[in-house]
Amino acid sequence: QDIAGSTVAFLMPDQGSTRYEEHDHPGFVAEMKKLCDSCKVLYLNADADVTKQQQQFNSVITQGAKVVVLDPVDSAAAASLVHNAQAQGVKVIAYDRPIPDTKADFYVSFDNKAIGKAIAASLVEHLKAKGVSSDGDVGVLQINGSPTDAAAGLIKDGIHEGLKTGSYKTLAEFDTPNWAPSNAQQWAAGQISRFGNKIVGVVAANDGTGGGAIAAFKAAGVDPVPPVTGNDATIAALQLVIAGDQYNTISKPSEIVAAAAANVAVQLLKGETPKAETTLYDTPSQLFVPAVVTQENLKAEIIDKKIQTAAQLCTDRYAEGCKKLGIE
Amino acid sequence: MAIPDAPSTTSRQPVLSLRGISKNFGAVSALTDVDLDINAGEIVALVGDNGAGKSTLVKILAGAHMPSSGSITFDGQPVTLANPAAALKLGIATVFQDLALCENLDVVANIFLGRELHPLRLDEVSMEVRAWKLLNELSARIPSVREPVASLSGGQRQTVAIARSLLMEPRVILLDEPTAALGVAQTAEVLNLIERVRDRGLGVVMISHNMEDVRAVADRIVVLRLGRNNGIFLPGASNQELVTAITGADDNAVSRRGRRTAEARAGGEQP
Amino acid sequence: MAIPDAPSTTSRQPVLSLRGISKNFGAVSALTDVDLDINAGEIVALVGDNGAGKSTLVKILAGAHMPSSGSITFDGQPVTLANPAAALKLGIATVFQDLALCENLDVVANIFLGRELHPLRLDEVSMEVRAWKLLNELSARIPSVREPVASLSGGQRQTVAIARSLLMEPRVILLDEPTAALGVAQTAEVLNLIERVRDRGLGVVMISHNMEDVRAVADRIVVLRLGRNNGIFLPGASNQELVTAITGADDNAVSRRGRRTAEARAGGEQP
Amino acid sequence: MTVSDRNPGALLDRGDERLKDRSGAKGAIQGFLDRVRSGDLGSLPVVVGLVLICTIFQTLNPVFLSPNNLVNLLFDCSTVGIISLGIVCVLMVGEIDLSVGSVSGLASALLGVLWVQWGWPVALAIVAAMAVGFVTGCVYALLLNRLGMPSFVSTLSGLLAFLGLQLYILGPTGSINLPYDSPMVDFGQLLVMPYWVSHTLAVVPGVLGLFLGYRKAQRRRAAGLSSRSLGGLLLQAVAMTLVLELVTYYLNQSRGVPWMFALFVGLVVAMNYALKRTQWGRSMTAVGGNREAARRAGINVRLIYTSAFALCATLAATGGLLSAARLATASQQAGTGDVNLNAIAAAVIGGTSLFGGRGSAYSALLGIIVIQSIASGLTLLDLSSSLRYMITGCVLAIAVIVDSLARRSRVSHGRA
Amino acid sequence: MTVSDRNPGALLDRGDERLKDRSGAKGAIQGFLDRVRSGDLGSLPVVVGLVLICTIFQTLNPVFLSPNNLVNLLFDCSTVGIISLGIVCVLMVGEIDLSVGSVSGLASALLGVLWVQWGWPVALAIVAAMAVGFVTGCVYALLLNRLGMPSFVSTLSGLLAFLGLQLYILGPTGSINLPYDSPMVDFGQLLVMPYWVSHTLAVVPGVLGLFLGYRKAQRRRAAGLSSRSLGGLLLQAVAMTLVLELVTYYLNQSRGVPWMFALFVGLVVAMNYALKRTQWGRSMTAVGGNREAARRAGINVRLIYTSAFALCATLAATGGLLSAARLATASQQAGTGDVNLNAIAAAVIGGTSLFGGRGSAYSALLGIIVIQSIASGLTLLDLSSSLRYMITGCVLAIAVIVDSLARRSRVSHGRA
Ligand SMILES: Nc1ncnc2c1ncn2[C@@H]1O[C@H](COP(=O)(O)OP(=O)(O)OP(=O)(O)O)[C@@H](O)[C@H]1O
Ligand SMILES: Nc1ncnc2c1ncn2[C@@H]1O[C@H](COP(=O)(O)OP(=O)(O)OP(=O)(O)O)[C@@H](O)[C@H]1O
Ligand SMILES: [Mg+2]
Ligand SMILES: [Mg+2]
Repeated sequence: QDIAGSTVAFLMPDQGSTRYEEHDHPGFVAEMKKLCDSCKVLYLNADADVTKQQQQFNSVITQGAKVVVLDPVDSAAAASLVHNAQAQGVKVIAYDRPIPDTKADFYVSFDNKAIGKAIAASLVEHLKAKGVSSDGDVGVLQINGSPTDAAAGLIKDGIHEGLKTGSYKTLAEFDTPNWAPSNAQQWAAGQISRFGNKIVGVVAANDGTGGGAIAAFKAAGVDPVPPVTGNDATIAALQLVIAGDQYNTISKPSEIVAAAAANVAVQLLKGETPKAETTLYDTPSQLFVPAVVTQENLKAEIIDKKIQTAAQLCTDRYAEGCKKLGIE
Repeated sequence: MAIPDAPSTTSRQPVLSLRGISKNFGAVSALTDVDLDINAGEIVALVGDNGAGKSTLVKILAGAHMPSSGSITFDGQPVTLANPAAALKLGIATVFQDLALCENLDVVANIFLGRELHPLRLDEVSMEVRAWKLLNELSARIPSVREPVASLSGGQRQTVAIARSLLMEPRVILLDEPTAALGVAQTAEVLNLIERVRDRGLGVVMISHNMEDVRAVADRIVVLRLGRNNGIFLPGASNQELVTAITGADDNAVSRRGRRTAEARAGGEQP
Repeated sequence: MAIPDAPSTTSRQPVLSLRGISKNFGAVSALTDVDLDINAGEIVALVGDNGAGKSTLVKILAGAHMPSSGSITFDGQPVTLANPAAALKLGIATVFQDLALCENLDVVANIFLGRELHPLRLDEVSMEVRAWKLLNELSARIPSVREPVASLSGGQRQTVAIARSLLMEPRVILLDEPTAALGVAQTAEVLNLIERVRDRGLGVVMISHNMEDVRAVADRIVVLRLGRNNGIFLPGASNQELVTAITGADDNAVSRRGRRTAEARAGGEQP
Repeated sequence: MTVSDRNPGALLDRGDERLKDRSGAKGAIQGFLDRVRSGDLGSLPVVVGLVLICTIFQTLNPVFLSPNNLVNLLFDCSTVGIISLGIVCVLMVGEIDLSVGSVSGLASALLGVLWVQWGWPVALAIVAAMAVGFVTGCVYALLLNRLGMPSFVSTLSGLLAFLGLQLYILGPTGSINLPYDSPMVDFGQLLVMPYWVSHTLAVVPGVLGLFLGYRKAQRRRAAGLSSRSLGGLLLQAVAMTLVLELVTYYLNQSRGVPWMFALFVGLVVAMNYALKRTQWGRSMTAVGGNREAARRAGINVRLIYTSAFALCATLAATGGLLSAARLATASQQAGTGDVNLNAIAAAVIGGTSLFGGRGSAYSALLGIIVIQSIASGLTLLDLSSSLRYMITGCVLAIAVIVDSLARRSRVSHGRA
Repeated sequence: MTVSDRNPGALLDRGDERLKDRSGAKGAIQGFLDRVRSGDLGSLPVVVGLVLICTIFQTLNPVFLSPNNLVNLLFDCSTVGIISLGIVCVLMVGEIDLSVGSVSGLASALLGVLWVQWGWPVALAIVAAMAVGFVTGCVYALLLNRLGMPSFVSTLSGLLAFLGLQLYILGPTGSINLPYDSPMVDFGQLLVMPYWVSHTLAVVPGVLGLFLGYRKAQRRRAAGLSSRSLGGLLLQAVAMTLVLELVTYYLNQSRGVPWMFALFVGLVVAMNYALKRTQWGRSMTAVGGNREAARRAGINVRLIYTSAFALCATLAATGGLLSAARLATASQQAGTGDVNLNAIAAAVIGGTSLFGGRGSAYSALLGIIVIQSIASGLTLLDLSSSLRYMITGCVLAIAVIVDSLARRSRVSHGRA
């Protein structure tokens, strides 16, 4: 089947993380260019608004998109989009977040729940390794994402699972409205007043909220800052990891996933059935395992895999830290 | 010609009667212990200096203010006028000094506000016709009744406010400086109107600073000074008497000006 | 006693002079081709029916409205009064009919608005003292000058507005119905004041519906009717003449009412 | 009592000689020019702004004016539009409701829980959700009437409290899907008018306008008032019918006119009638213009506030139900994000004053179409979010500048 | 010119016999009771509401009033508080600025890019960001003054446009870390006053109040006006000093009084002076109360609008810079979310009217303390976010109800 000139849409959910505009979108476009030079890619971001996403979805179909790669704002709400699209013969690839209620044509993702589990488990392991006792009333703080964000819910579930791998209590838990770092900071500052040095670690659902927690510890004069997790591997967070203020983050080389999505899209355009590794929610799926990044593997995961360059990370203040980690 | 005590007026029962009305605004006592009777078919003129409390008294009668103390009886029954709707229901129509018009509504809508014809399907045509009739009766000079009141001149607004009060069939009508902004012709019409209304058996309270007008139409003149009763006069009372009661002094700005102009004229006549 | 053509007034140059002023509001022409001269040391009374365009004319002179056409000269120089600040700068002080006070500010602040003493460190004490002096001069009865203007009576507000206009040293002073809401004493004081101001060589324009007051103080009476010039009179003109010019008819509400009351009195005398 | 100096034989409302003659075709044109000059153009400027926007987007991407996209636009307008209609009510009385988004979210959550989870009949669930909205509005009004609490604060509290409640009742399961094949979801996603119905309905406004206009003109003539000429009425009716039929025909090229949009327009028309032609509407305008004057006219101001808030919150709930139907989900995100701001902005852009006493039901319709057109137009351009935000801001400004310019000349003509 | 019927020998402003005597201690108490009855209590009711909130949270979790938590509270208040101070300015003239959140976000983004990425000196970056704020405000004012565009719409456009710009300039990297050891971040996170400085400053208001009050009383006496007694002034000064010293002492138990909070309070005091004691402030109040009256008094209304908007946007930018310092990050989320609503709500809760002409700089201080106290108190309770939203809503309502009740009696006394 001739696919020249076909239209493919790539719909992302929000601005909560820069990855969609910085990695996923360019990655997808680059791979599409390779596979089908004349294909048109429509890209839209829903800014965390379900209704906006629905409008965008309808709009790309109106513009003749035959395959839609959809990272849903609300996984439940996306079901009806898939339903409608399939009724019009448009294929839908669920991207990043699954659509449990309706069978999409394919699912390509990092597993959000797995991400939550990985950061929490990594923190627990680190604490154990440092010999932090879980006795008495010490414990960790848990900073989740936005209460109205479905992806945040998945990460939260994962974190709960991850924390179960150790015996550290959760002192307090917080859903950060809008993922806003300043809200996370205020909350963390309050908990520091409350628990003082009983806080042995913080599991934060993304780098922004993690950064907020770190700022709260710094502001309270806590030194050293207890280990804080993150997720997304933003430059800011990687720098904090280099400086030793943040314990870990998650590197999701989104280009790879985006490229996989592009591959699937082209196959669907051609009318082929893409082959699946697993099935999730009844949907043929291809899942990628993200890497937890800490000081130990930062060079290997980030610099060596060319996700960021040393020049970007090792600005003057971080140069020293970089040197220590062997990054030039 | 002050009436020392007015037993004659108590022979028939007043429509509206106030006893011991006081009203405080914070540290200011606007009214202290004021008594007032309004009989049917009688025009009571309420006069007094600026800030004497005349408008406050009218607002209390209209239900716009609650008195701090004192009692009001209507047709011999004690009443509380908790809000303007209550006063309107008793048949007390009021023209307020500040007019209380809705600037964003047009003339017709203002005249009929709260008393629209056909609540569920406003009858604009009948209302407009009626409005024109009322306005013409008052010699109003309003180019268009479909303009918002915001665009009217001061006198035009006052005419609208007066027209409002003529719509319902009241028992008592309170007019707070109804002619202050009116032209000569309009003033004459309003005075005519007040007399007609009195002759139909309504009780009328008129506030005015114009002593000629007051003496021309009033049956009784009640003077307030600094929030207190300061005498009741018959229309035959001289200007001098009235002004003295109002300002509280024989030697006042009016008499001084009178002397001065008289002197100037005399001086002018003998150059 | 109408002045047919007034070459005598052109001998000295008028302070302020209007030629062919027109003003349209949408479909209504409020003013059509109006001429007016104001001389120093002269009180010009502007009279006319409600909605005749008097206030509109004053607002144009005060810079509050822009005329649709026509020219204004001040001291012989053509000027455009684009906003009130421009008019104030030329020395034109105005008391507007709608007073234009800020209800949320207190009396002192309103009197000094735009002309506060010590812009960077308001001198409240001096301003308050000055305000009391001005108000006492006008026989005002205001209990406290630290209350917001919203709580004042109608006449008290008007006094405040007049006090405002006395603050600056104007060349021309425009008074739009300055005594409409004032008590008898206050009215007398304001009329005194107007005469004093005239004697100090200012040009005064006074709008009033009270023909006695007009004739008492005015040097020249200019009549507007339906937005057009309708004659210039001297203060000696009879009431009848003036009313005819204002209403545009010999047989008007005023004359009818006059006849009626005369008849009634006559009837009353022969029972 | 004879008024000696009125033009003899003139109509009752044309007696003043200062009024320019505005009868006949020439008069009508002159009158229009006068209105242009004085800025008294109603919603015409916003329409011009809208046309401007549409032209720009159409040149950038021809899909914009494709019937299919327009049908989507109409679907999307309806939900927030209905909320905005409620906002018009509270703005009319000079108050505000910041919680419409949360209330709409709560309503959609209630629908999901009551209907899908608890198995109530859908009609009952709808009524329950709307009742919750109604009660909410009454509570705001109570707080205002009895405690004098500014509506900004009480509805801000409501905004937070209801968002919490929404999350709470959706809590255990998160978002809830509504069944696809239910009439409710069909209504929100698919149902359009049969062609003949839409074409018939498109004739109604013109015919009704002609009929009512003619009757009114007759009554006015009989009463001695000026009246519109039959020619003008006819012209207007024909023009309106033509435009509507054309639009309908064009939309029918694709799916057709959504019933949901018809519901929205129906509500707008009903609200317009209520605001302009009933005592209640007059009282609303009066309260918004001068609360104290309205009170002194004997209007029950408290009742008016209550009706405004109750209506607003009920309409917000209705909007929430429809957006649930549109999404086929009772979502945790429903009502968050821009819903509040869009609903208020639509009313304001359409010309309803934030300060009370001035506005119309049509402002919700116009305003939401402007906002959705911008949104829709921008989704058709391949832009990053940051650029999209910037352009939305600018286009919004442009759409309103036309209106502002017109109104500015109005101010300078002394009728702000 | 003699006024025959004034009380002989009375003070100039005590001449009217209807005025009740309010001099002396008994008079003062009577006057206070009068004011309670007539609801003219200024910000006292909000303070009562605040005390109520504090008591509740303290009983629920004793950490709430711990000095450490209070110091955090003061840090957190300062950023949004400064933004809210700007909002007070625009509300005073009866306008609104919906874009303060975006402007603050943009300012923090600019700080990150200019200072950290481009390596500008921090002072220059700060000035640049504030200049951008200033220009923004001027543009809004221009749109209002020249085109008559309602500020609701222009600032709504700004809200979107600047959000886009913020995302755009942060685009390539996302969030940017500010160096932890820089004075800027120290200022936002750590810097507190040395004890002696804080204790000294705590004495200043009392002493200054006494000094100025005494001088004023003297001048008034000399001018024949009524004046406050020395005893009352002394009492007030002592009470104020005591309270402030106690609070300072308590805060010094923990880290002490943040310089950032001192900056905020300093700005509030300066703004209060500007609004209450300068011609500019008088003009602001006048324009907000009656724009046309202000214009007719010769006030340059356009200039006043310009100053209000420019000040507001500049303060918003300042707030954004400080919140970046507080967070040690120029974040993409900075200024989104509740910042707008919190800033406006703080001003309104503190008693500034949305309709112009009534308000004070202290309302920003009080309002933001109320809002942050609620947030902080809830932070200390382990609640799900749905419950947290609900409780925030209710507590907010309660905090304002006290004030509303007081003001209601004010309305019934005829001075709304
Ligand atoms: N709402 C209010 N709040 C405070 N004081 C008020 C209020 N209304 C009136 N006052 C005061 O009460 C006094 C009486 O006012 P009122 O309006 O009754 O006077 P008035 O006799 O009508 O005067 P005028 O002839 O000027 O209209 C005035 O001193 C005024 O300041
Ligand atoms: N802003 C405006 N918009 C529209 N029409 C206006 C406006 N201002 C005044 N008019 C009209 O202009 C005419 C003249 O009004 P103006 O206020 O000058 O009358 P006036 O002579 O002062 O009357 P009055 O004696 O009642 O004060 C009136 O018919 C009025 O309706
Ligand atoms: Mg009065
Ligand atoms: Mg006038």
